[in-house]
Amino acid sequence: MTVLDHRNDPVAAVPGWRPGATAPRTDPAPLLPDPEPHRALGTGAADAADPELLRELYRRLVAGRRYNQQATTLTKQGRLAVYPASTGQEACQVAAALALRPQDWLFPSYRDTLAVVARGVDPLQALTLLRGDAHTGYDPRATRTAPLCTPLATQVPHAVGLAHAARLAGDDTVALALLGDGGTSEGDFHEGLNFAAVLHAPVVFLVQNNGYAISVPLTRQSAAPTLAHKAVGYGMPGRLVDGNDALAVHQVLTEAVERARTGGGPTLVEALTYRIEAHTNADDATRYRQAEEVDAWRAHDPVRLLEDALRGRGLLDEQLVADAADQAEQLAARMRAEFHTDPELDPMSLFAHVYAEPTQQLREQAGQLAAELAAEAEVHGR
Amino acid sequence: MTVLDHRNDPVAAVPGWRPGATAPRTDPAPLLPDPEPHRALGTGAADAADPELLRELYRRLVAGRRYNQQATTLTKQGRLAVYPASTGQEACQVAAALALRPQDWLFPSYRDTLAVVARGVDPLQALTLLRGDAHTGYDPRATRTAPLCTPLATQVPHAVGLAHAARLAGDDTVALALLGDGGTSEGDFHEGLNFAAVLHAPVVFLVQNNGYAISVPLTRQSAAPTLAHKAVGYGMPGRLVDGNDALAVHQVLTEAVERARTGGGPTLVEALTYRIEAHTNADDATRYRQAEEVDAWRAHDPVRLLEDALRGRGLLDEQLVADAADQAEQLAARMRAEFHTDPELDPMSLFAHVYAEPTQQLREQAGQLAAELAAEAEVHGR
Amino acid sequence: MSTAVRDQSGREQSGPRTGTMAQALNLALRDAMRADKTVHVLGEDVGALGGVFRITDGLTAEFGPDRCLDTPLAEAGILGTAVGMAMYGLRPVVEMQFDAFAYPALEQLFSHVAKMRNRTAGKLPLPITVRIPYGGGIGGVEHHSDASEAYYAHTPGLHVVTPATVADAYGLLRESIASDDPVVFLEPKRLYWGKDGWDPAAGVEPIGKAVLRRPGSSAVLVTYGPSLPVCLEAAEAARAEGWDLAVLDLRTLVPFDEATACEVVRSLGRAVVVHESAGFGGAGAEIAARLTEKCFHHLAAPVLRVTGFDVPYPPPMLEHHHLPGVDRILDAVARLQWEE
Amino acid sequence: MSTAVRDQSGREQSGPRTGTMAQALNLALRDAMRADKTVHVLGEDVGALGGVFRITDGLTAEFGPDRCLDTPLAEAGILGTAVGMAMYGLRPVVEMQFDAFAYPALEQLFSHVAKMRNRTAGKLPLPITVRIPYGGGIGGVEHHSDASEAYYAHTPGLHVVTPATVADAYGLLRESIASDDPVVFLEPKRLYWGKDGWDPAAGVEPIGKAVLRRPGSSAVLVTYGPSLPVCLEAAEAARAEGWDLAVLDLRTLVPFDEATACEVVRSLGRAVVVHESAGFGGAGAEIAARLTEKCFHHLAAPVLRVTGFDVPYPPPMLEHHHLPGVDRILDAVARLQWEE
Ligand SMILES: Cc1ncc(C[n+]2csc(CCOP(=O)(O)OP(=O)(O)O)c2C)c(N)n1
Ligand SMILES: Cc1ncc(C[n+]2csc(CCOP(=O)(O)OP(=O)(O)O)c2C)c(N)n1
Ligand SMILES: [Mg+2]
Ligand SMILES: [Mg+2]
Repeated sequence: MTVLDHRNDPVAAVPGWRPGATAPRTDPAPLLPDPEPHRALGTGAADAADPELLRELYRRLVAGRRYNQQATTLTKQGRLAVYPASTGQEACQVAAALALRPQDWLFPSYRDTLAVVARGVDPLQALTLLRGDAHTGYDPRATRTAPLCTPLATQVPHAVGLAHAARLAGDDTVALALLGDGGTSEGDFHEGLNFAAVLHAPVVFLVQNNGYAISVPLTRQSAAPTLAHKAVGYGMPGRLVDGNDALAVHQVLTEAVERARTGGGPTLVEALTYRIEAHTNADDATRYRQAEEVDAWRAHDPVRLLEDALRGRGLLDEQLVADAADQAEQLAARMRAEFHTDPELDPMSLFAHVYAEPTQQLREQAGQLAAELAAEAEVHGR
Repeated sequence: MTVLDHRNDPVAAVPGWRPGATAPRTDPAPLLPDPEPHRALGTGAADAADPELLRELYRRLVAGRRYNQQATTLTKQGRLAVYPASTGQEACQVAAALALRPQDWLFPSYRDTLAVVARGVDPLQALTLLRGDAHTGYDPRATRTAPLCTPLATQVPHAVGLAHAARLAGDDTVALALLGDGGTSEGDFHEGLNFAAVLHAPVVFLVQNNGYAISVPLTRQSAAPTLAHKAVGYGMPGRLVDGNDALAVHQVLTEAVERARTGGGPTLVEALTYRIEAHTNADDATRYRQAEEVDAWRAHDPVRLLEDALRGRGLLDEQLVADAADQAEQLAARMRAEFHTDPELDPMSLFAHVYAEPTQQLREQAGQLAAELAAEAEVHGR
Repeated sequence: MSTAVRDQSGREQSGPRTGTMAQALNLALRDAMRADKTVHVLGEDVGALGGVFRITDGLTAEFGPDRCLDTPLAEAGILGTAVGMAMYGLRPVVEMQFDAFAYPALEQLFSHVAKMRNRTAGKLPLPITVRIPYGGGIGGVEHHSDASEAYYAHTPGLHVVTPATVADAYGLLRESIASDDPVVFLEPKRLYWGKDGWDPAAGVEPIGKAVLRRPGSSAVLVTYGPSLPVCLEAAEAARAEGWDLAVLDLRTLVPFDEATACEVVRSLGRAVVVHESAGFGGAGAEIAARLTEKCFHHLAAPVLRVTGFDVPYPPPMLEHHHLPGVDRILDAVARLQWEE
Repeated sequence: MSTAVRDQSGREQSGPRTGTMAQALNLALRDAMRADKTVHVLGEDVGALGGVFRITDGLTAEFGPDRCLDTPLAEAGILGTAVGMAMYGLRPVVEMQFDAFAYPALEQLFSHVAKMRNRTAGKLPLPITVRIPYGGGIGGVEHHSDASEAYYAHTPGLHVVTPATVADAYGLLRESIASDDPVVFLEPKRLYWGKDGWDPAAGVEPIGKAVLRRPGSSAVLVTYGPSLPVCLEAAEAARAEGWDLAVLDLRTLVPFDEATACEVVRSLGRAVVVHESAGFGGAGAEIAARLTEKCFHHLAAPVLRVTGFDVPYPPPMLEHHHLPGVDRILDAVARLQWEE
């Protein structure tokens, strides 16, 4: 008995490797994405959606936009080492977090601070990596949110392994891995998706295709019809969604999470979106893209799209707008206040978590640093 | 100006990254493999085929089969360190080599000695790796045949890079990379195919899907409908072929090479075949597969399939059979004779090719070994 | 072939026994999996085949394919998947098929496995054991005989363990699997089939302790893994030359047992470090540099190194010229400035 | 921002000039591409962006995207593609974006780039230069400040070069690109923006030669790359303590200039090796072990090492505690047993 022989597992039913058994093992048709991305806002789907979901998406999108702005300002003031803004991608990030249940796990990339915050991590703890005081400022277990991952696509197999382990344990847990369009070119993306399909693991992959990997446009990254078409090569469904349509992203991910949860295996979702800001505050986007392209995407703004839909449903009342703005400003104010001063850091923490028990060599090195610090303190004390 | 902007390049025509420009960039339909593998022998295509091509395929298949047998015997006698036989896969290997022109390059894996020999490398030089006297016994440039590659799928990007360089030079050169079904799981396969598609490089990938990666069956390697379906995720055509049908493999590869040569970009070909022997002489295949499965494939033998087709065309005359058997026996006899004794090796060759110029440290180490050898010789001389 | 040790009636033996290192490793995996159901084995061909070296033989039969998993062929994927499993509370034991085939997984190893505890301030320890058959001497063709312990030993956050005896193979693997930190467990391939008498119940010195395999009064050979038997042989041969050589088996490169190594080096004043991987930047460099730094005034001669040459691993027919052998070790001992 | 050095009227300057290491590297690439049309640059963001450090600035504009290629994001793919290009007669220069992002390419580097000449008995040399910005001190977040020269230096078949001055950046990169062997060219990121006066036409000592940057009579600091300026500063500060320190810049780790290093160590009898990567198994271990082995009886004290701690690279706000600084170097100098 193995989870691999689960009856929903498409690979399990296949007989031995026979000259006759050469036709496709599974039907590719349902795995292929629709040619047009799924959209919900501005369609009948928006009219049918739960008003409270729309309001919640709105509040978080507004707060997310403000968070991005405030963090960018903090880089200019030297209070953050670096910030990769997700301005323009708020719909993906917020919808991703909201599509998960508490027992699920999120595997974010460096650009996904907003998703991490929407998942419930303290907004300031989520920023320690980018502030420069701690690699990971939050307890990943507390909110089932993995550390922000910098080496591209390396979080993909992590999500697969965790989902697989959860399935083995019989737990009702799904993992969601976030990555960018550029990340799909890395070997780890490929290996991770293949493992997911073969293990039939309850995991969902969301590629936020924002058109660029730093300066490299999608057309130099991939020649695929869409990135979602990669799914068929692994034997999982590929889905295409308008990444600036928060409701559409929420729907597609919710469906994928539900499929994973009920033994339907992994899904690859490609969300079409755009990075309005430069790659990070250190980047100069004018070197590689035209202002008119940015403008075209500004006109397809995720916050505006949601506002329009709320207005259409008569949900965008003064109260909501004021509440959302208020929450956003409170968040920004808290960021300004807490990042006003540098944190107190303990240099000896360098040695604290390399191993469960420091080696003799590390104890010696810790002693050396302690002595240096003591000597310094003495000099300054005098 | 860049080769990337070649008018046949599907990615070049795409405008900026726009909210509107979200539909598939290329039509996926022509990239998808036919559900049934291409077959030629036993069909009208065989009747139309050049008789001399069929005869040549036959002679080489017979010789190849004999070569595999003789090499396996040599392992039993301890004359080869190891041999990964391609028995059952001769059609793939021979057809692959014959589909190439002299100016093309072949990138073989460790199992592709036969393709290397069919390409024109001396049959004994092709075996030094497996005999254990030299990593690569032939000059790759002389026959445009890369070294037999052991680290799985690592030869894939090499083939892409060479094809790209040839295209940049304006040369009429195509690269063909061989790999196994298991190799498609490696990150280098993914990265290589993606580069090929983005660079629109003149390269062809032939996956010899023999159903196993050592002991691991295809169903535990991939959940894809077919491995050829992976092509669409890169934006290149995927083709499925009966790998035991030498003519079919030759046709599909010839077409793919021609497409590459004329600026049509890369192709992924999956050939369905079977490894009749164990993974290598050191492996025990009874641990992981059933005799009846092997028998089913023996009944679909590539040599027999070709014989039948030749007979059907009235081409399998005594002369051909005798010539083929004769050539095969001569080859086997040469292998026995030349591998009867151990080769004379120069221990100092250890240091000869680490760098163009040995470093001071290597000269010192070479001196040490020379002194040791001299001392040994003296002891033995006494 | 099953690697379990059986008595004449076919029952699995317990208690003292004679067996190979391969059998001891197999038993360690089996016992670890029996003792702790969070222990999972994954890798290429570890299932029905029992691994190309048969170290995982019978595990799928006993524990099922969910506990001993044949993965797709992708080393980064394997190790990355193990990271996720460990995050969820499992204790994965990964098998890499050969040393050079661990290279595709080096990014996962260096950037995640080694760093995860540190980058999460202790919140996400990764109790992963990465088993890697390493070294040469088995007539393997290229890429099958690399010895890359230096890469691992230089990477903070990893433990690097390498047994040289049958008993250590069992004891150190059990301890590695039980460790809450990632361990790169290097198995000397050419010692897999060496037999020895041992007792699983007897226990061995823990990870981080070097063991003096042979006392001596002239000088010490400091070594580990595949080179231990060679050093013992050299020490035996050295008697004829009038040298009484001690042999120290490090057993683990990280943590390095400086105390034990320094004690013996200080007492004898002469040392030769022996390993088979390339010498330049090899583990021997660290050992020699460290022992020199700590024992300088006790040294009658510089700490010498006998290692593989600084060349890619040679084809099998030439490997014996590359690997440190008895003569090369004795030549180094002879250079320990005995007259002065 | 263009990195070309221009006079007041905007013309590119030739002859002696003042400029940064980034500009010198950019000029080296440009001049190499002008001189030899087989030189091709490839990597992530090397085109329109000019690389995240702007080292390839303007190359696509001058030579076209076929000569300076923005690749998909896949380091093994980049290096593997370069292998194929080199097999066809090109001279690829690969840019890895940051040190830790070269790890995905380690299998291609170790199993192919380093070995191809050897495994084809000289038939397929690979004239590939792999440029890697390395080391810390620039306030980078995790994975952006690794120093992994030890992995490369331990791998036979690779040359490992690391400039520490503006002139060397130009001269050594030109020579690396011209080399018929693969070179791992390590660029100390934190020296990118340091300015110096230099002349491209003047030439520098070749690869494989260490250069004494500062003579001295008390002891020598042996170093390379990012640590050179720190050592020069320490030597300056040491005057106050009464020590006259020499500073030796190795410039290349492989081939290692044993002759020059031994000469200065023998003449002074005291040496400290300084680098920022983790000490255990670091390049300094090899240097210390080798110098000790060759200069033992000239040593008044053991060769000491001052290195980064054996920890994963810390977050930017703590990195100054990790990196070897002037005080830590002087502490080591003080331990060189001056009284005895
Ligand atoms: C293995 C690796 N290589 C290179 C980098 C440097 N890098 C950081 S972000 C980035 C671009 C990623 O693009 P994409 O995946 O599209 O995500 P986006 O930044 O657009 O969200 C690069 C090249 C990295 N972090 N990891
Ligand atoms: C990177 C790497 N990992 C593992 C191996 C060990 N290995 C050699 S052959 C093989 C199976 C390959 O299967 P497949 O690609 O299907 O080719 P086949 O042997 O069937 O021709 C394995 C796992 C290797 N050579 N390289
Ligand atoms: Mg992107
Ligand atoms: Mg196979």
